[in-house]
Amino acid sequence: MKKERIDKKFGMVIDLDACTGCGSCMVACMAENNVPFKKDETNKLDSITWMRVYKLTNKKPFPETEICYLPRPCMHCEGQHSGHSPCVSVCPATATDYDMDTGIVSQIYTRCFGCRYCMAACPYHARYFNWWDPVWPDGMEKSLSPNVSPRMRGIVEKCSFCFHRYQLALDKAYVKGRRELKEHEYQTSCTQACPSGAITFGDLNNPDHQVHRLVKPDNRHHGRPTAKNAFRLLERLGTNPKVYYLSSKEWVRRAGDNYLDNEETGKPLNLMKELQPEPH
Amino acid sequence: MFWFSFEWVWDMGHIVFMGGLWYALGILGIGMSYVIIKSVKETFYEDSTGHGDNH
Amino acid sequence: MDSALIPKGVKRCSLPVFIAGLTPVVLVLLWGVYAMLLCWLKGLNQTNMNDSYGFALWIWADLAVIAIGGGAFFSGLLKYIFGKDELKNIINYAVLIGFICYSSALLILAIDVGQPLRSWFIFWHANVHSMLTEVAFCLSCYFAVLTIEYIPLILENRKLDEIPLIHNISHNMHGIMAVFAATGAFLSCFHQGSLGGVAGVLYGRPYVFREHILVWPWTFFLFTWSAAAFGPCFTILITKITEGITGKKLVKDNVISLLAKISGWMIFTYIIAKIIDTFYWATVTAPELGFVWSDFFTGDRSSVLFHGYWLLFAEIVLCGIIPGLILISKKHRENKTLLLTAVTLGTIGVCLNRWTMVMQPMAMPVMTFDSWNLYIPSWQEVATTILPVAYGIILIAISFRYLPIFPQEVELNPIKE
Amino acid sequence: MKLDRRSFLSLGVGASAGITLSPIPWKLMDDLSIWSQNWPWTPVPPDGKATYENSACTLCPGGCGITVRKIDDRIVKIEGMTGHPVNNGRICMLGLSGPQLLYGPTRVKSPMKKVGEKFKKISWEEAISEIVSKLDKLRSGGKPEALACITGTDKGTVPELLKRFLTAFGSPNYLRTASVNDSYEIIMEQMQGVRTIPGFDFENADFILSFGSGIIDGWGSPVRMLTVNSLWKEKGVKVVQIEPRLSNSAAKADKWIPIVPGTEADLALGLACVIIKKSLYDKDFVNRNAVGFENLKRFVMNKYTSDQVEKITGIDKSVIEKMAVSFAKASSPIAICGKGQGRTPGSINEFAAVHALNALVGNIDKKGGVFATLPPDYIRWPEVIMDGVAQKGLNTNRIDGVGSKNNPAGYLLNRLPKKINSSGKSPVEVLFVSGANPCYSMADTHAVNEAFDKIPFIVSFSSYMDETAKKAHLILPNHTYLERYEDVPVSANIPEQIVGLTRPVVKPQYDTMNTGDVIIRIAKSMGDSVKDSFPWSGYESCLKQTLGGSLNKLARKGFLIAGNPRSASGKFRFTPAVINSDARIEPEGDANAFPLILIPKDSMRLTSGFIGSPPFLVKTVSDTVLKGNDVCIEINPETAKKNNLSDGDYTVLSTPKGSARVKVNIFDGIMPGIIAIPRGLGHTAYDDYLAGKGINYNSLVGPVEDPVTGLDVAWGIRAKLS
Repeated sequence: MKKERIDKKFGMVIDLDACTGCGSCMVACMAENNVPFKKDETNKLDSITWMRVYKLTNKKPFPETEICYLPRPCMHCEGQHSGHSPCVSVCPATATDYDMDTGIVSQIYTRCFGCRYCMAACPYHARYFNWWDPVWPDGMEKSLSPNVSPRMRGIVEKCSFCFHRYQLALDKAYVKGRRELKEHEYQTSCTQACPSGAITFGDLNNPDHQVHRLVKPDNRHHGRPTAKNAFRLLERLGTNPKVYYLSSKEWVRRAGDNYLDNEETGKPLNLMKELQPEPH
Repeated sequence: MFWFSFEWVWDMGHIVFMGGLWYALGILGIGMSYVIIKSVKETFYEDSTGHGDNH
Repeated sequence: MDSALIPKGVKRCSLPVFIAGLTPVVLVLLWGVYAMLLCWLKGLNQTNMNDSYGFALWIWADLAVIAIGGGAFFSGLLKYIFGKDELKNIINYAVLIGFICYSSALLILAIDVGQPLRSWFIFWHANVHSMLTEVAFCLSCYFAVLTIEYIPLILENRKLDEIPLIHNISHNMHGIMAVFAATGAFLSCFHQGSLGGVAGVLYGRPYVFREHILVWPWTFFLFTWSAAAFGPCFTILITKITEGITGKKLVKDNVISLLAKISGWMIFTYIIAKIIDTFYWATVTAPELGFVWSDFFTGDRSSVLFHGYWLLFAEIVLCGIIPGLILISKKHRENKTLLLTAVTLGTIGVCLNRWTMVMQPMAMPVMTFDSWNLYIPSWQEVATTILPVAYGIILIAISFRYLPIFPQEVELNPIKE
Repeated sequence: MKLDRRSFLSLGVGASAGITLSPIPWKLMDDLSIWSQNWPWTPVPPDGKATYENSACTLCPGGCGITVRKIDDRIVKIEGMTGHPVNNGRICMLGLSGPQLLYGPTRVKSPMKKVGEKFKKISWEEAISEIVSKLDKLRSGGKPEALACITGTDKGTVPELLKRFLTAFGSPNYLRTASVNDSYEIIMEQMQGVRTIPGFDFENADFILSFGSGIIDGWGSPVRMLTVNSLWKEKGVKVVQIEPRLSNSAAKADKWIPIVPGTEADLALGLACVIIKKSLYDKDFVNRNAVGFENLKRFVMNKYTSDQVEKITGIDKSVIEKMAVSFAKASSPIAICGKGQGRTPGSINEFAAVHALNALVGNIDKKGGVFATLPPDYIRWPEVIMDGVAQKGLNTNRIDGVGSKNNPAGYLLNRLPKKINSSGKSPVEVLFVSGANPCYSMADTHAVNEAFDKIPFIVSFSSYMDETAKKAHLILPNHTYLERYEDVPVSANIPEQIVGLTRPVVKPQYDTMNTGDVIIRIAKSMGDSVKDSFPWSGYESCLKQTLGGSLNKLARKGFLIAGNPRSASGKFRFTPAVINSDARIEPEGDANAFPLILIPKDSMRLTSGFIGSPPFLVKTVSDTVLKGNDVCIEINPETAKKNNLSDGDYTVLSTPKGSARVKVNIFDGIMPGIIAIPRGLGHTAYDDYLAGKGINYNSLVGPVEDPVTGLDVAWGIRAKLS
């Protein structure tokens, strides 16, 4: 019933064993995408961080305590059928869209009128509202990139997988007479900056790409990872995200989703049901 | 909303949904137009005592 | 002073008393308007909403006023479609209340969106898969219907009615009102439902996500049902309050009783459906998503206070089953105190339901490493939420003074010379 | 009357209908939304030609190469330089925030002179003649030693120019801010006979034993360490982190071993004891390349058996033995120390004990081991010309006491505040401060500021209005690293000798001047022999002559691996005088009055040195570190319970040096009895994005001198919560 898509499906794999929580990805993202900043950013509930690094702990007492950092960009969910992302499906004004060619969830700033329904829909808190006018200190607007337009007050913004970089890379390739990009030609700003090399980015549908090799997504089952230690956040909600995580620690993988006490990590009952072979 | 905006697709969703909207707007528009035209006609072009007053 | 404008055969207080009485309400209104302007000019940083609480007090207020405004469509449906003719004696007031509720909802929405100047994009660039689009379409169309239903009332003002054209217009509008009312009932069913759908389709939010029937989640039907059930409660409540303030009987008991009876049965059946829904959600939907029921109600210290089990009890038992049982019993609904208790509880109940459907999913973490959030609205949010109340009081007061809202008033309150 | 009303109404209805049906409202609606999409107060960055230029980052000693993305003449992004030996395309958040420093509000935009309490803009000519007249007075008064200079680094042409200026002028009082490298230099000299910073070949090591070094929290060259950390994960290299707190480095290590702080040296000696007892040491190395092994053996066997060390460090005996065995059995194990980012020097015992471990396993001067890497040696200038005044001045005692009592330390800036505060009149009359912010970064901020207040004339060369610049009487702002040429010798524990070059990627944004140029201009304006030591026309010509042929290569590639990368050292000495367990460094304060211990915590998300955290960095700081303007302290639930505190409570943290209101963050990953506070907050200078946020750790801690080196080696202080 489901037809194999041959389109590109850009995705990200983040190795949580390698991630050190240094935060380079956050700033790389802010610098690349003209993300504004305020004088007080300690209220993390109104602090725009397209890429946010969460700190997870195993909740055990000293000295068994463990920490794991988890960078959270936009998951660019595909949903259960193409483009039925939690956010895209609810946006009343088509201001956020699922690009069938790349799998990237876009945000059209000039069309968004700030109803915030998409934010209510997103369980990852990947969407941010511009509660304030973006203000740069005098002179600092010189550091703004022309490739991403600064957002006005009153609208929602989020990670775009640096879509402008994809366009720039495509332009360059076209000039050289190529229609296809090489893996390294389109990389997000966070991937490029990560000092630990914890982030890998590429086309999940391309078996030659590192991201595909790392998680071996099963496209017949909404891209579920089949590689060992690979998992996605809130897999069982059916959001079908394109950001995958790797961790050798069981508690970290378990923290990636909600489980009933009797369920085994990585094997929630409802998804196991779905994986049963179809009768016909 | 209109077939010329780019997100428009001729699928069931759009036809049913937009059909519903235009249908409702149509009823309201036609209904009100009918009332106004009728009233203007009755007031200015007919004998205003011609209709039965119910209050 | 304004006696020429006052309907024939009724007695109203003097204009200075009327103005004096309204002054405090006007002051509250101005406070709300000031807050509204702040939100428009300075942006939504005036609120205490945040990226977790993107939907908050205003969206609740929207859902709540539309639910309690449901009396208009439901009594319209009963009168025009099901032929409950007695209801003509209360339908004007139901329409007025509906009009106030819906215009308030639109106003709140206009404050709530980040870019009100672009809000028409919801029509222009409509995404037909979004429940909010459905809400916007039905809401604005139904508001147009309510306006059409309210206009003849205005036109029936003694002075306006003297103008032949206006007289004819109002007369002709009455003539085809059934068509409008039917359209309105159809629209209202859908948007009440789609408001429920707004929450129910959020498959990333296990607290509100519900299984679907066709394209609609359960909440779609529950919302329509509950609006029809509790809307009349609010209509009765406001009527009783109006009677209390004016010191006059305005609607005959049989009319109220009929509406109360219908409301009672609607509540009773609704609450059964709601209990089944809650049970299914708790035992099937939530576990499939990895949650046990208690996850939804037991957060940290402060969240339990705001989002604990007590909400569920209050909504279903205290403000659902109890008013339902009172209203379906003839004996009890004809007891004035019990009737008032029931309609008050019912009104609170539906507001509580909307509260949990808006606030709880925002407060509750979905990612395991996220935490519960607590939100306290800013004064600007509170003021702009009270603004419609003040506006409603003013509009009711003016309408009551100058328009023949209650057809039975003259009969029930003969003026002794 | 009736007619009037009718026509009036008709007119009204007609007009409304007309307007509604006309295009006006629709056009207006459209225009308003277009306006809302183009609000004039939301900036629109102008487009232009995109270019990339390679340069070097100087924001920390890490020595990364950067590629700067420009649109016309604006810097819009800084990325890591692909192919650079230190960071190969990768970059940390501070490096990424460079444009915020360049264009930010903290820049000093022209030379400034303090008039009363305020700064007044002056011209470069006025500024230089002002300094020259002050300096002339010192020389003519016969006390050139009253000029002192503080720099952030003593490597590279600009610090060398300053040093040269002081020498020609006649002052021995050239000082440098301290860091972990001071301790390492001394240890390398005493144990390996080479005064240099060790280069660790982490890339090829297979076991890492870190005594509290923030491997991934900014220690050494931060980006290299982060890269190496991933390499270790890939290769299965074991990392053991020993510290009282679950830092990121501890969290990412294979094993975290909490230790009673201050007992690291004891643990290292205990490990040595196990290794020697079990005969796991490298006999070949010990016999052929080392001396003093027997002394060490006797010393540790006597006092540092596992049982004894367990009692001191609080680490289980079996853990100690297992750790020692794993370390010794690895083929290229490296032990490192220097707590956190290595902002402060450490106890010389600890460094000696830890470094002895490297030698015990024979991992010296070989692949995957420790190299005595000499700093690149390319600065060969003609002899300084000194007149009589200079000769006399140079013969005076150094203000920090270095050189007098056989003191191994290079610089003891930590002694300056006390020296000044204890004298009636400040012995320093003119102070140059370049690339350093001592008023913020030195322990006991209060005493430091008091001392600086006593100095009659302070000249700051800072590009930014930092705490020290604010105290200065004259600010001669340097170009930022994105606006100037400067050589960047890298000395961050990297085995290779690497030199980078910053270049003017953009033209100077303000009326600033390269500090090298300023020094040369001052020298040339001095009326006497001083100017003869500066034969260059300006800084760029000085740099050209210094680098000679390598300049072209440097300019082309952005970096240079200079000459023979690894210099062999002499015989390893196991028993330098510095191993002496009685000299354990205790934290200041009375244990009864202050039952807890306060330690700093370093993070990649805050800077604590010369450069203040730019807005992007502060933005990423967690709300469990900073909330509003309140700093959060980390304590164990047990500590919280004892002090009757819950998470999020406010309390007062007091130490013998000061007290502050803090917010409580309960964290399981910290030893009971320990309080951790972030370093890098509590600035009083810089912009609104940084100033006034949190508490400066240095204001709560006082210096504790190492009895051998005299360096400030305080790793914490006693504290209490109330």
